Amino acid sequence: MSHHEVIFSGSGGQGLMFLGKVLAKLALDAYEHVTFFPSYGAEVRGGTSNCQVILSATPIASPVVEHASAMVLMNQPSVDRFLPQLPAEGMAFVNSSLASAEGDNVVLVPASDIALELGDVRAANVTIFGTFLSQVPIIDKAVALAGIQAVSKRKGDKAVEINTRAFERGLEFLTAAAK
Amino acid sequence: MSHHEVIFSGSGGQGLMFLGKVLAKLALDAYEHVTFFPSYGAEVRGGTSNCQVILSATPIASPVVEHASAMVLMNQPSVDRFLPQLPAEGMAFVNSSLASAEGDNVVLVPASDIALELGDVRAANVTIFGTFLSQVPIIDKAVALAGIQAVSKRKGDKAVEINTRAFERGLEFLTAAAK
Amino acid sequence: MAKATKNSTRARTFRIKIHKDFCKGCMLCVEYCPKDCLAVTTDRLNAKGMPFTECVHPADCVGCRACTTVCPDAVIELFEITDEDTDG
Amino acid sequence: MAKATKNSTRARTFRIKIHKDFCKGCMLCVEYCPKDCLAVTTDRLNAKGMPFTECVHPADCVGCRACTTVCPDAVIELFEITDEDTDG
Amino acid sequence: MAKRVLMTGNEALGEGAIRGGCDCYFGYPITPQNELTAYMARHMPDHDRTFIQSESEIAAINMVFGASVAGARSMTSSSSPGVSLKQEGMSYLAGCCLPALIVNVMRAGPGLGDITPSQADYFQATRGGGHGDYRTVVLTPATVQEMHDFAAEAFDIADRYRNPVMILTDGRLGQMMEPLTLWDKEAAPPAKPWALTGAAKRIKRTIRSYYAGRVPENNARIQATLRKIEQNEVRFETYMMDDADIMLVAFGTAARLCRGAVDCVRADGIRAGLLRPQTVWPFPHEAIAGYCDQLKTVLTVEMNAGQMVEDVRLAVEGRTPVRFYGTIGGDVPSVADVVEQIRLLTTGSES
Amino acid sequence: MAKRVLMTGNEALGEGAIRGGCDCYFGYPITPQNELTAYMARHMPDHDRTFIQSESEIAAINMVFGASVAGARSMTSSSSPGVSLKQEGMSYLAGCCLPALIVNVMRAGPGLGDITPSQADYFQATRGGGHGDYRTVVLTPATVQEMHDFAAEAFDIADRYRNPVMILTDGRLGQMMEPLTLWDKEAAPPAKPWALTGAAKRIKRTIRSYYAGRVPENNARIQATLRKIEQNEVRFETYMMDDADIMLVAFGTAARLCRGAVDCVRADGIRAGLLRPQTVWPFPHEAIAGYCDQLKTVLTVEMNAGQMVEDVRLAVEGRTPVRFYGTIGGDVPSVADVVEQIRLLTTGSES
Amino acid sequence: MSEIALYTRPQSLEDVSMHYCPGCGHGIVHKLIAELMDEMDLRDKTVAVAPVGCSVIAYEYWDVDCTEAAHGRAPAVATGIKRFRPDAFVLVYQGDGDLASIGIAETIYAANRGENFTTIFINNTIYGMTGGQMAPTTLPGQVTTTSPTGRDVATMGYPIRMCEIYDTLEAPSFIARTMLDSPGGIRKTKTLIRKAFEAQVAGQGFSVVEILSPCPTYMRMDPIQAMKHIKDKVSEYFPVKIFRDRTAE
Amino acid sequence: MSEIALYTRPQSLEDVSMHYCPGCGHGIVHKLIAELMDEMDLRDKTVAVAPVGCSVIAYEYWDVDCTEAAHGRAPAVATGIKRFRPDAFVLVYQGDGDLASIGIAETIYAANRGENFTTIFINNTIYGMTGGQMAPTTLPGQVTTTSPTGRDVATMGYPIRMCEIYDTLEAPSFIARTMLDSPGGIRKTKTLIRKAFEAQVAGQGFSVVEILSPCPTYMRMDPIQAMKHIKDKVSEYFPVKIFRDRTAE
Ligand SMILES: Cc1ncc(C[n+]2csc(CCOP(=O)(O)OP(=O)(O)O)c2C)c(N)n1
Ligand SMILES: Cc1ncc(C[n+]2csc(CCOP(=O)(O)OP(=O)(O)O)c2C)c(N)n1
Ligand code: SF4
Ligand code: SF4
Ligand code: SF4
Ligand code: SF4
Ligand code: SF4
Ligand code: SF4
Ligand SMILES: [Mg+2]
Ligand SMILES: [Mg+2]
Repeated sequence: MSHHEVIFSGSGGQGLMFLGKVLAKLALDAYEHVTFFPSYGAEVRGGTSNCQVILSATPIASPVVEHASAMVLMNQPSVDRFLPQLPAEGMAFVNSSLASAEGDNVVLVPASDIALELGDVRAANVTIFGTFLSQVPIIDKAVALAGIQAVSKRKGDKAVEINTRAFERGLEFLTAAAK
Repeated sequence: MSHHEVIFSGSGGQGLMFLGKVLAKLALDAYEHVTFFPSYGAEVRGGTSNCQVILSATPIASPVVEHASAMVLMNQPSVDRFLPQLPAEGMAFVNSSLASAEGDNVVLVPASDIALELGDVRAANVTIFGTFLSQVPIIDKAVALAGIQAVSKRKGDKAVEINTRAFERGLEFLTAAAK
Repeated sequence: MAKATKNSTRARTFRIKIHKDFCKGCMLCVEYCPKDCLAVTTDRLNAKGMPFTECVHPADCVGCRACTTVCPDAVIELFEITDEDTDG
Repeated sequence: MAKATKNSTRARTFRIKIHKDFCKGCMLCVEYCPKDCLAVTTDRLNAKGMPFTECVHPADCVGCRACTTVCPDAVIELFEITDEDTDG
Repeated sequence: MAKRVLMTGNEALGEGAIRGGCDCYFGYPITPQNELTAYMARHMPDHDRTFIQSESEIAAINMVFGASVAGARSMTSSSSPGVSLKQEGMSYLAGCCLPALIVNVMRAGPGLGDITPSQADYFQATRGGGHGDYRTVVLTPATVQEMHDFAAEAFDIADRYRNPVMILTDGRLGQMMEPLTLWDKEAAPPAKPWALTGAAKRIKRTIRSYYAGRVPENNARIQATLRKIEQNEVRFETYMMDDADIMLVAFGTAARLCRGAVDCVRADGIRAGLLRPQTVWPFPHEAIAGYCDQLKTVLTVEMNAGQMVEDVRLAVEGRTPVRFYGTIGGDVPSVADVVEQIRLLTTGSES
Repeated sequence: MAKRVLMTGNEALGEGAIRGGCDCYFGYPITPQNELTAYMARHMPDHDRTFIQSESEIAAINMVFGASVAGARSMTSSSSPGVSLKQEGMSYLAGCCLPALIVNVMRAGPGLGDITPSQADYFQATRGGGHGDYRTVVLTPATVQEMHDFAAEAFDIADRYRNPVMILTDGRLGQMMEPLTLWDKEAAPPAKPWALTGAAKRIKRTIRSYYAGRVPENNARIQATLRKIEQNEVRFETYMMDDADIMLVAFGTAARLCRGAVDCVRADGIRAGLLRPQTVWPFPHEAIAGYCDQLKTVLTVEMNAGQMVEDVRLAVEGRTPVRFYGTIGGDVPSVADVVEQIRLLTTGSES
Repeated sequence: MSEIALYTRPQSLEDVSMHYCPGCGHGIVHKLIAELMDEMDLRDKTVAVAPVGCSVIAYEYWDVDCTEAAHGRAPAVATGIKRFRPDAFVLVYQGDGDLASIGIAETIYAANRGENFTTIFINNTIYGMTGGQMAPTTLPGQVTTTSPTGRDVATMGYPIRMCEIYDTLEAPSFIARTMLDSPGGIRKTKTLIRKAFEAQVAGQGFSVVEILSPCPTYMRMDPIQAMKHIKDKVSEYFPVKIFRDRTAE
Repeated sequence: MSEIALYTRPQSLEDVSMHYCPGCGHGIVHKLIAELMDEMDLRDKTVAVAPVGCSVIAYEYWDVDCTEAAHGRAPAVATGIKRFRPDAFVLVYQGDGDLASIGIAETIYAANRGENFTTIFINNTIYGMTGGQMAPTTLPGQVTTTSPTGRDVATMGYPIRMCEIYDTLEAPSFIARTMLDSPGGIRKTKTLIRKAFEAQVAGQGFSVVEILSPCPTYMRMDPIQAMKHIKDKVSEYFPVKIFRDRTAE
């Protein structure tokens, strides 16, 4: 498939913009057209924040997702707002540590709990991103990991380490859970 | 004739605006349409100033004189500027105390000298206005005199007296000169 | 109207009322309470999805009004509990 | 360059040059000339149609420069006349 | 006939506004409308009304906004550069649905330009020089009488629709004197159940153009008002149009000249007529369109490089050739100039 | 292909301006263009160029004026209310024949409105929101790449004609990220034999729009320049127009949506195409007129109450029905909305 | 047994949650204003003017008539209101970008004319609403998005002291600077706002209270640090004092 | 026998008649500026900014590069020029309406940033160009077309003292007020303008000289009376002094 529309949503500090930007950036080589669109406006101060990433082989008309292929929803307000718009063929990845959701195409990942366990709750975003990529392989996993490591480096070695483990835990989460 | 276009021009202090306004105001009863148009702009500071009065039975297209019936020119710059535009059927009244001019339809009036003689050089405008009305009777002379007196009253009895005599001297000037 | 007598030597008792859903967990009240009566939740969130203040040591409250004064969201109300009857 | 000697006791002589067509007859130079050297015409006008300053008592001029200083139109120039030769 | 008085256009406008119930005037000096500001300085205090010379045009338009918020009939006046500075404020007035009167006594631009008469702010006036979708009712007087009358009526229009109204004129009309009959109706401002007065005995009121998430709604409300204005407030005058096969379209000063030119060429048998918009927004599109069948040509005459001619073209939609004659930078055509243009058109060789 | 980078439209625009040789940037914060101002604050000093956060939008545009007077490539950016405040300054730039770049990242108006994307400043941008007869070249990017490229090229255009240039865009394009290839030409500003540098070894120069009695001359010079720009600088792009019988006309964000909609309806056999103006002044009147014969309908799509549609009508002059679809107050249509409009038109029942 | 209310939410404050960040000074001052409206019985005759800034929707929080104003122009708007309705109590609320940058002309001129309204001036040394740009009052060295390496006074100028400027004018009746640095500072602030209100009620002309106020978000501190920063750093540059007080006269 | 020139028309003054009214202070200051351009050798590197006011066409009188600026915005224009051409000598000339009313924000901010240019501020207590309206500096009681019964400070405010406002700012290097009340006052004025120019040449930042100046036309006096009025009345309200002088430092 050469067209993907992804929504990342959560509360201000959960690092959703970070995920969206990483995805968009890493997709540059594989996709001719890429858009990243942050939410802004009244929402910025408090409440939820979201960003939307579209990857495509053809020009992208609107950077605002009209038919999501996937959603990463990190808290309850995000689930409430976006899940109803999920098309039948789409998938939603929900941070079950902070939100509940139901549905055939909903994957629950206790991302915050896993991250906390790894030593930094802020790694929840990378965790769920791993699970997301395990199911929606729109970019190469190795590339994704390298990219996350590169960006984490600014925050020090410790961050690189935690994020690496978080990503791997996320990637394996469903297989591990299935076991 | 039911259409008259008159230009009054002179230097700043010579009271030309006064004349134009008096004429326009007094013409209100006799003419359905009246315009008074002052010069303004860069000219205001120093140099000449002029105003233009049109009296007509029909709507007046432009308050700017295109075909002057008469001109009252109080100094040389005014003569230089306007006299060349005087149509053959028009008449010019020139203050010969301060300006020289030639032509069949030019009437020379030593208005400043006459006014000085009467005790106030500022009455030159009223003097030449008298001569003007003697030749171009577009409003009633008695009405004109009464109007001038009414306005002069603000400046005191002395002004009324001088202006009255100036107007009369102006009115009679050509007849007196002819004698 | 009856008043709490200022010079009463008896210990005065107060009640703190918290409009918990207006609280943003800024910690200012906690910081400025001289008696450490207040604490912000670490395990629960309010309807806004934010941690919120609770009065954890109500008995210690001396009614100083530091908390009501400092709170940017007018979350906290303060009452004095008296034995006397008030008329209206 | 030669200079007029300041402490010469000999009376110094000056020349006033007037760019008459720039003058507006404002009278400021007349007012501030301590020696009453200047006067504004009452009977003639310049090219602008305005009365203008003339130096009516040139011999009285002490070169004080009040007139050149006060004139809003830089109408007045002032020269000192010396017996000495100047080189260039 | 009531007694006629002689006044300048600027003063007649001021007196018209006073008689129309102007409660507050705020202005900043600029030629060629200074006589209007000075008139208000002299006469508003007589009526116990507010006159303020503000620190700038921007302050003036925002004082107008404030007075209007409080329920006053309020106005400001300026000329081209000063009106450019008011564009943000005008957009706020429109966005907050506030009535007000803004007078633009146009002069030559762009930039400092000159104080000579011009009509080059037509686009700014009719298309909303400020940001966003709004329009201002734009009245274009051609006589001192209309300067007076339109000023008096402007407040009624503004109040009726809760929308700003502009009088668009120029220094020639502002500074010339003409006789006029003074407005003698009693100003009757409507009740303003939206004005801010202090909320005693009622729930509070808010005046705003910002509504988180509901700005489209506010815009829809404004658009609905504008449609109503388009239906009800188009004003124009025709002259000699019954049998005309060439129609001149012009407003204000240019329209006076055109009327004179029509008289001239009619004497030679040329069947010219004039349509003179008295409002340029809303524009008399339908009236103009209605004449297309009888016409050989439309000649738009403006004191600018060609602005209203776009509205004329939008009205005509290709059914008749539309020609333009204009003067720029503060030049004013003479009647003879317009006559010449008509002659050129009617003899085939065109400008 | 050169390396692609991912940037927001606002930042890409800033980087484009820097690569285009921008010497001086002056701006005042306003959403949704703050990323541009912040980008310039971070990067102009790296290049030893001037960045000033001015005290207001008015100060900013007049600083731009000053830097341009001195020969600099100078720019400012803002959003709708702030651009309204710049109208006087823009008129002065045009009146004094000064090159400059002004960026308007439009948001919803009128008034404070909202920070949501809008195209409702089209009239202001294309008709001269300031006073007097002037026009600004108005570039309307539709991609982040164009945000970048147009900014870089804008200075050349401005310098070539000594006329201000505007980039007219919106918050969606400003805040979205897209890949782009960075401009790698060397900026080559022309000599400016009119700039003020101190008059050493030459006669003095003056920059002015006021010339007592000669403002019409200055206006004529400006008009002549504008005619040249109209001849040389019209830019547009067409998509699927070869066999189209319905033409969509849209710019910027709306044009992207239209392109998506054309793809959708083509799949159903509807022969739709798109003409996307990249300059809205000068406007591609002739190009549009050229398609009239093959068309059944023209559909203009804008994020406003109907502004560019006037230009489309002026181009079409009644030869083809012109329809309009717009959203107001900061609403943005979806591709599906546009598809629906096309369907309605092609099945007969119209919006 | 019964209860005496020592503090309850002010009547003039709407019963909604405010959108400000945790620990924001706007909330504190909104509350103080509402308390004074109640205590001084002003609610019924108040017409307030909201600025453009984080407090743009102040009208959603006070239970009084209120209008929007263009960025910086609140004093001009208030002038229009007060001249037409001299009996109204007119309250102008402005941030430092709004009042001291784009709107400096309007506030100086309203002050100079002695317009009889009260300005509450929230100096948080930052442009909050637009995301943390340099304000006229940003401290030397302070990092903002438009002074990314800290405010450099050599090219960006010094923080503007508005009270000192007002104090050069003849007409204002009450000019004071105060700070939200602690419960004590907040109490003091309320006292000064009360005086400013009283000046207006007594018809004494322009009154203004500048309030050094925390913006934890863009000061890049937690709310507690931000309050301490006000005292330690902000008030060092902006001396807290009563510049003029004609209410006693 | 020969002649020594003690005073000749300055080279930097064009050989044309100026359009000012008889006795206008603009002429005097134009002349002083031209003299200083000659004496300090500034002509070749000067870029001047003309205001909108009676002196709008100052560029026709000085033999230097000069630009127009929108009414009140000369300081912003000068900022743009000087930032791009730091080696130019930038001269800003403004009237009281231009500088202190519509343009008060731009001048305060340029001063506050310490922009390295010099402002010559002609305070003639009136709007000359537009025909004698009230200026921000119009004296209490002074009759103008917009204060027809005299400036009433209760509704129109007090005359604004700009030097006192500049003096609240950190950055300006030289701030002085002087007057054209006599040949002595004119000489003193020239000395102060020279100092302001020197401050710029030395790179010390914003310098400004406010000059109390006669407008005989709208002061409604003859030129001699107008000069005396400056001393007797105008300087009473606007104290003539050097507020700040860092040129010595
Ligand atoms: C004309 C105009 N320019 C700019 C803006 C953008 N803007 C909105 S709020 C603001 C500054 C707010 O700062 P401040 O006044 O200090 O208030 P705070 O948010 O800090 O309380 C700006 C520049 C605008 N809305 N209108
Ligand atoms: C935006 C704008 N507003 C108003 C004017 C009109 N105007 C021209 S000069 C002037 C005031 C001049 O007064 P001042 O600055 O004191 O100079 P003076 O003529 O007294 O020397 C005004 C208001 C203008 N040209 N532009
Ligand atoms: S009133 Fe004082 S003691 Fe009681 S909780 Fe509040 S701050 Fe603590
Ligand atoms: S001060 Fe108020 S908002 Fe902050 S934590 Fe305490 S109760 Fe909550
Ligand atoms: S230099 Fe002095 S003395 Fe000589 S004419 Fe001039 S003012 Fe008079
Ligand atoms: S001061 Fe100058 S302009 Fe005035 S009268 Fe003397 S020479 Fe003439
Ligand atoms: S950004 Fe600052 S001023 Fe704005 S709400 Fe948040 S803390 Fe308050
Ligand atoms: S009006 Fe006044 S300032 Fe203007 S030129 Fe005449 S005297 Fe000078
Ligand atoms: Mg702030
Ligand atoms: Mg002045």
